[in-house]
Amino acid sequence: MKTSISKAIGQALHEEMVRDENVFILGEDMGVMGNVFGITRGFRDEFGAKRVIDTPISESGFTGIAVGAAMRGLRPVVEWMYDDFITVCLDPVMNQAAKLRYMTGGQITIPVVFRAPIGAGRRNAGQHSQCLEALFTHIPGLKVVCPSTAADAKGLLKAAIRDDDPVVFLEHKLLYAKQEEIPDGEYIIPLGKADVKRPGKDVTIITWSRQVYFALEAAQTLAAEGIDAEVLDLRTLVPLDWDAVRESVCKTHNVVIVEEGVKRGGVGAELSAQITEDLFDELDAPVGRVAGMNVVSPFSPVLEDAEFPHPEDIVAGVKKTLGR
Amino acid sequence: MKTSISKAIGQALHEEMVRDENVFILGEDMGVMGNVFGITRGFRDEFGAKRVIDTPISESGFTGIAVGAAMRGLRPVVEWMYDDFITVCLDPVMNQAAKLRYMTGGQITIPVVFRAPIGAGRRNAGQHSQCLEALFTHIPGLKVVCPSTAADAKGLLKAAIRDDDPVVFLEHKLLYAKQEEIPDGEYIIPLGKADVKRPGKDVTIITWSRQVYFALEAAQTLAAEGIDAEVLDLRTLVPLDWDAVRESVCKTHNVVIVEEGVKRGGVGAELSAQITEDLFDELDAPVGRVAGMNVVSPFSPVLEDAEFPHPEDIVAGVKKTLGR
Amino acid sequence: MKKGAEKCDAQWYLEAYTRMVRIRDFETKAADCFTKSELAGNIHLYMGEEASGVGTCLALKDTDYITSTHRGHGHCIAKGAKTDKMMAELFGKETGYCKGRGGSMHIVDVQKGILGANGIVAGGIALAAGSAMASQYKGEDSVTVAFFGDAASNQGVFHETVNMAATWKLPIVFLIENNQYGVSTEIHRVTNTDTMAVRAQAYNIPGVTVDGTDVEVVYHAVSEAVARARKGDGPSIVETMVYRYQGHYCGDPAVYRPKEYLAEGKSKDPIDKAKKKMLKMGIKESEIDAIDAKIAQEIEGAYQFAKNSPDPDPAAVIDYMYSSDNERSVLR
Amino acid sequence: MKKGAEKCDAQWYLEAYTRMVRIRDFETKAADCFTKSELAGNIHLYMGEEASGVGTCLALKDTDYITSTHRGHGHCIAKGAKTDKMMAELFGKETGYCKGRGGSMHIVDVQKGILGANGIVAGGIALAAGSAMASQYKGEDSVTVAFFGDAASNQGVFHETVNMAATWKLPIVFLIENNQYGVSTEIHRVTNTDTMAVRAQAYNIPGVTVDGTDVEVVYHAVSEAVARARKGDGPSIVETMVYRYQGHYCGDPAVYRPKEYLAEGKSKDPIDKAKKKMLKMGIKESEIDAIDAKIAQEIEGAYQFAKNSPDPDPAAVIDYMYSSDNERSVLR
Ligand SMILES: Cc1ncc(C[n+]2csc(CCOP(=O)(O)OP(=O)(O)O)c2C)c(N)n1
Ligand SMILES: Cc1ncc(C[n+]2csc(CCOP(=O)(O)OP(=O)(O)O)c2C)c(N)n1
Ligand SMILES: [Mg+2]
Ligand SMILES: [Mg+2]
Repeated sequence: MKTSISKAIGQALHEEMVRDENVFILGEDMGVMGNVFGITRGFRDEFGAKRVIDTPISESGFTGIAVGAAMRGLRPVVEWMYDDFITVCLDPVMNQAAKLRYMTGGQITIPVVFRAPIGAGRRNAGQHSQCLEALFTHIPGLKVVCPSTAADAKGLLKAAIRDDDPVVFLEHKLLYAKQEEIPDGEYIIPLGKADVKRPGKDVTIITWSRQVYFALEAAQTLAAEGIDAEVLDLRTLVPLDWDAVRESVCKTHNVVIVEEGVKRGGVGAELSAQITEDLFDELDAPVGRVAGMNVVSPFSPVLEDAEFPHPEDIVAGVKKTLGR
Repeated sequence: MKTSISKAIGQALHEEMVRDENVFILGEDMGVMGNVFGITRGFRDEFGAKRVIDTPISESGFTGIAVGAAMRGLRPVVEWMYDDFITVCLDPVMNQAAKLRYMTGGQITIPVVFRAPIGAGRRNAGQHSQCLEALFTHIPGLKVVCPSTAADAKGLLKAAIRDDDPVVFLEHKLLYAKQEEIPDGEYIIPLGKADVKRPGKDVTIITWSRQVYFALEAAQTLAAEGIDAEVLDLRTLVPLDWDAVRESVCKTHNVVIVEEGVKRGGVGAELSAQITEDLFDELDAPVGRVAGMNVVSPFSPVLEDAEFPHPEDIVAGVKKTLGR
Repeated sequence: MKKGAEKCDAQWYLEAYTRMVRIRDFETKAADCFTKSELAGNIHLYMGEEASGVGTCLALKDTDYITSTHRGHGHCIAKGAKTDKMMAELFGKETGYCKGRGGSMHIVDVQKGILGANGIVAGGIALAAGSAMASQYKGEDSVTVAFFGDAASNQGVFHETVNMAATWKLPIVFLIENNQYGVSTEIHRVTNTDTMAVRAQAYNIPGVTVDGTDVEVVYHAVSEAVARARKGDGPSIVETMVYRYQGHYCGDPAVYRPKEYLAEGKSKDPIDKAKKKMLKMGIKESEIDAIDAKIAQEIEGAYQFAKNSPDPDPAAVIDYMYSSDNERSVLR
Repeated sequence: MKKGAEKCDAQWYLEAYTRMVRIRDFETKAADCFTKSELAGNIHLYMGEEASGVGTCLALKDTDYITSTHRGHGHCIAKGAKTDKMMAELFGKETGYCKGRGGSMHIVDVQKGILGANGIVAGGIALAAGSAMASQYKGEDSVTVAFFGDAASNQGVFHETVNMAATWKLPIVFLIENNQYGVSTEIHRVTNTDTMAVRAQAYNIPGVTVDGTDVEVVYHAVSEAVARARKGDGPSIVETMVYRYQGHYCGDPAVYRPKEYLAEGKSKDPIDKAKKKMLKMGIKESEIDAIDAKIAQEIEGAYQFAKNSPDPDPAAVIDYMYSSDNERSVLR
C-alpha cells in the first residue's frame, strides 16, 4: 500500500505506543492539533493526554524532562517543531543525554528519541531551513538517523524507539507528502545499515534524506550519458555502515558525497576524510562533495534554489570527479 | 617581555577598552572577581561596572543582550566561562548573530566577540573539557579564532574586537599560564593568517591552539629520526588561510592534521576533504588525522590522557602517513 | 484613562486609525497573494491584533526601538516601515527590506528603529534588552519595546532577560501580546496562572494586563511603562489581550479553537472600535473613508511595486554574509 | 515547628547528625587530598550547607529521587551514597561510582535514587522534573527533589521547568540552596527580589524561604512540600538560606566576599547547632563522640579504599559510550 512518509512515521509511533506503554510523545502542538504536519492526528484521543503531551514553547525544559523520564525507564519520543530550534535546547541533548551513560560508567541508559523536521526548499528562510545532522554527528553519544523513504522512516523509527541510546531522528519536510510503498505488517530496519538505491559501476554517490531522490534523478541523467552511478543511501549516519561504503568504493573507485546541509564541516567532510584515509589506493580521483553553500538559507526562491544541491549540481559534481 | 597568555588577553581587552569606549565586556564573574582565570582583574575598578558587567548565570540572555547591543553599534566582548556552555546559549550565536546580517540584506552588522576557554587535560570531565571549534566553523556567519601563543592571542583578539562580524575566540585553558615573549607596543594580527611555526620539507602538520606545542614536540622527535616536519598553526579557522595550506602541502606532499577535539566531524575532517579535493595530485599519501576520540572526555587522568592527542600520538600519526 | 488621555484627540485617532487600516489592508493583500501562490513560504497574520501594535508604537518616539516576532507585519507597519519595501520582501525581491534574503518573518528597518522580526520564538527578547542596554550605555533616552506572544513567555530566555533588565533597570517594555494561543495550544493548558503579566512579580517590576483591542487603552498602558523606562526606573511588563483572527499561519483552518473565540474577537474588532469612537468624537465619516481609500491605493501600489521588482541575482547568493573578507570566509 | 515536629526525636537527630558529620568529614578528607595533589581536577565543597541536604533527604523515602549539582557531595551522602565509592570516584578509580569516568561533579547512584550531580548549572532541574513525570506516569508515589543553587535559578531552564511542573502538577520539590553566591557574584547584584522563593508566584505554587542551617527547620519545610507533591498537588519551591564555608571551589580564597559572611556562617554551623540541640534533648556527649569516631573511621576506610583501587584500563576508554553497537558507533 502507498503511504506518505508522514503517515509512515505516524504508524511507527502508533505501533510502538501500542506495543509498549512506556513509550510516550511530547512536543509543541502534537496533541490537540496532532502535529503541524498532521503526523499524530488522533493520537491524543486514542492514547490520552498523558501519553501525547502538548508542551509549552520551552524546548530546553521539555527536552530535559524527556531525558529525565528516560533515565527512569520511560521511552519518550520528543519532537522539536524544526531542527533549527536545537539552538534553544542543546544542553539536555549534548551535555546530558549524550554524555550521561559514559559519565556514570554505564549506570544510566537514556532511551530517548529526538525527532525533528529538517531541510530547505520551502522558502522558510534562514531560521527554519537548516539541515543540522553534522552538528549531531559531532556529538559522541548520539545516534543519528536520516531516512529518505516511507518504508525506511517507519522501520528506522521503530528501531530508534527500541534502541537504548539517545537517537536523533531527522525527517525532511519536503519528503513528508511523498507517497510510497511500504511493507505490510510489522517490521524493523536496524540502525546502521545503508541501502544501495541504485547499483552502478562508475561512481558512488553517497547521500541521505531528500538528496537521495536528487541523486537518483542525477543518476538517470548520467546514465543517458554513459555514466553508471551507484547511489548509496546511508539512512543512518551514526553508527555508519562503513562496510557498505567500502564495498561500493572498492567497486566504483570514484566517490561523490551529496549533502543538503552546509558544506563546511558537513557530514560529507567526515566521510571524505575517512574514505581518503582508509581507501586512498582504491580512489581514481579525489572524493568529491556536492553540498549546501556556506551561507544562511535565503528566503528568495531563486536564491534558495541556488544555495543547495539540485540534480543538475550532482550531475556536474560527478562529471567533475570523473574528469568528464 | 615575557607574558602569560591570560595576561596577553587581558592586555588586548584593556587596550581596546581604552581605545574605544564602545567596547565593553560581560560575563560571569568578570567584574568583582576579575574572571575565574584572573584575566580581567582590576578592570572593574578602572572602567566601572558599566563596562565590566557581572552577569547572572543566564548565558542565553546575556549573550542575546550583547548581540542586541552590537546591533546598536556597541562592541561587546562576551565571555562564556567554558565553551561547553554554548549548549545553553546557542540561539543568540547561531540563529541571531551569525544570520542577521545576511537575513537583513546587510542592514545590520554585529560586531561582537564571544570568548571562551576550551580544552581537556585539567581533569574536569565531560562537561568542562570540550574543544568545540568544529561546531562553530559549521555555522556560516561566524569567524573563528584559536590562538596558540601569547603574542597571537593579543594581536588576534584586538583584530577580533575591531572586526565588524561576530567572532568566536577560543582560548585553551592549559595555555593560559604559559609565559612567552610578546612584542612591545600596540600591534594587530589580522584574522585569517596562518603561521609556519617550524619549516620542514617532509610532512605538513596542520594544527592550532594547544596542539601546536604538541606538534612542535613531535616534530623534534621526528627530526631525530630524520623526518623534517613543517608545523602550520592555522590561528584562525574562519576565514581559513588556504594559501598557506596550499603552499605547505605543495612543498611537503604529506599532511597530518592534528586536533584536540572530537574527530568525527572535527575541523580536521573539513581540512582533509578540502586538501584532498583540491590538491589530490600533490599528495603522496592520504591526509592523516590525529584527533580526540569520539567519546566523552573522561575524568580519570589515565583515561583522559588516552582520549586526546599527545606528542607521541602525533609522531605515530606522521609515521603512519609517511609509511615509516 | 488617566494622565495622557487628553492626548488621544481627533488628530491622534486619525493617525491610529490610519496605521491600523494600513496593517489590515497590507495583510489582506498579502493573504490574497499567498492564497493565489504569488507568495512563497509562510506568512503569519496579525489581523485582529492591530490595536496592540499601533497603540504601543504611538507611545514611542521615532528614536525608540522595537523588536518583533514571526507575526511581525503589524509591529513593523505600526513603527513606520514602508509597505512597498515590506511587500517586496514578502515577494522575495531585491527591492525588499532585506533584499529578499529574509522574507516575511525577518523585516528590519534600522532607520525606523525596527530591529527585526524574528523566526525564533522569544528570539527578539534578549536582543531588545541589548538595545535597551545600548541606550543606557550611550546615555540616550530612547526606549525599546520587545513584542512577543503569550507562548513566547514560556521560553527560558524570557526569564533570563527580564531578570537582567529588572536588575539593571534597562529602559525596556516587555509587550506580551496574549492572543491565548501558541499555534494550537491554548495558553492555560501550558501555564498555571491567569495572566502572563503576573510573572512580573518574580522580578519585582510592574506588570499589567489590558484590553488589547482598544488602541487608546494600549496607548495609555504602554505610555506609562515607557515613561517609567525613559526616566530610568526600569522595565515593565504590559500584556495586551488580543485575538488572532486567522489560524497560526495563513491557511491554517484553526480547527483546534472554539468558534466562540473568533466571534468574540470580531465583536471587539480594534478598527471598528476606533472608528466608532472617532465618529462619536465628531470626525466625519467621509474623512475616515478618505483614509480607507488612501491606504487601499498605497497597498495596491506596494503590490505593484513588489510584483514588478526584480528577483535577486542568484550569483549574489553569498553577498551580505560577512561585512569583511566575505568571499574568503564563505568559500572555504 | 508544626506538624511532623514530633518526629524529630533523639533517634532522628542521631541519624541527622551522623549524615551531616559524614558529609563534613568526607569533604575535609577530600579537601586534604586535593591540597596534597592526591586528587586531580576540581572539587566544590558543600561544607557549611550540610543541614540543607540532610534535612531534605530525611524528608524523603528511599524510593524517592534527587538530582544534584557541581556541589553534590553533600546531597549524595545525605541520600545514602557510599563514601568509599564516592571517594574512589573523586580519585578517578575504576571502583568509583562512575568507574572514574565522571569524577566529583558527576556522582550517580541510581539504586539510592541519586540521579546525578551535574556540571552544568541548572542542568539537573529538568531531569528532575522528568523523573517526577516518570513517577506520575507510572502511578508511583515517589517524589523527586531538584537541588540547585541561588544562581542556578537565573537560568532559563528553571523558568521553563517550574512552569511545566506547576501546570502538570508534577511530584517535585525545587530546593534552592541560597548561599548568596554564584562563584563570586552576590545574588542580589544579579537579581531584583529579596528571595528566590518569591518566584513561585510566577507559577502559582507555594514558595518558602527557611533557615538552612537548622536541619530540623529544613526537614519540616521540605516534608510539607513533599507531602503536597506526593498527594498529587504539585510542586513547591523551598529555599534554604545557607553558608558556603569555602570559596567556590577548593582552593578559591574567596577574596570577593566580606569576612562577615564566613563569621556569620560559622556562628550558625549546622553541626554545632544540631549537637547543642541533641545535648539539650539529653543525648549523651559520649554517644555523639562515638558517632564522630565511627565516621572518622569510615572516611579513613573510604580513603584507603580509593587510594588502593586500580585506575581504569586506558584500553577501555571507549566503554560505556553506547549501550548497543558501541564499538561501531564510536569508531567511525
Ligand atoms: C524556539 C522556537 N520554537 C518553536 C517555534 C515554532 N513556532 C513559531 S510561532 C509559534 C507559536 C508562538 O506563539 P506566541 O508566542 O503566543 O505568538 P503568536 O503566534 O500567538 O503571535 C511556534 C511554536 C519557533 N519558531 N521557535
Ligand atoms: C551553564 C553553566 N554556566 C556556568 C557554569 C560555571 N559555574 C559552575 S558553578 C557556578 C556557580 C553556581 O552558583 P549556584 O547555583 O548559586 O550554586 P553554588 O555554587 O553556590 O552552590 C558557575 C557559574 C556552569 N557550570 N554551567
Ligand atoms: Mg499567542
Ligand atoms: Mg550559590
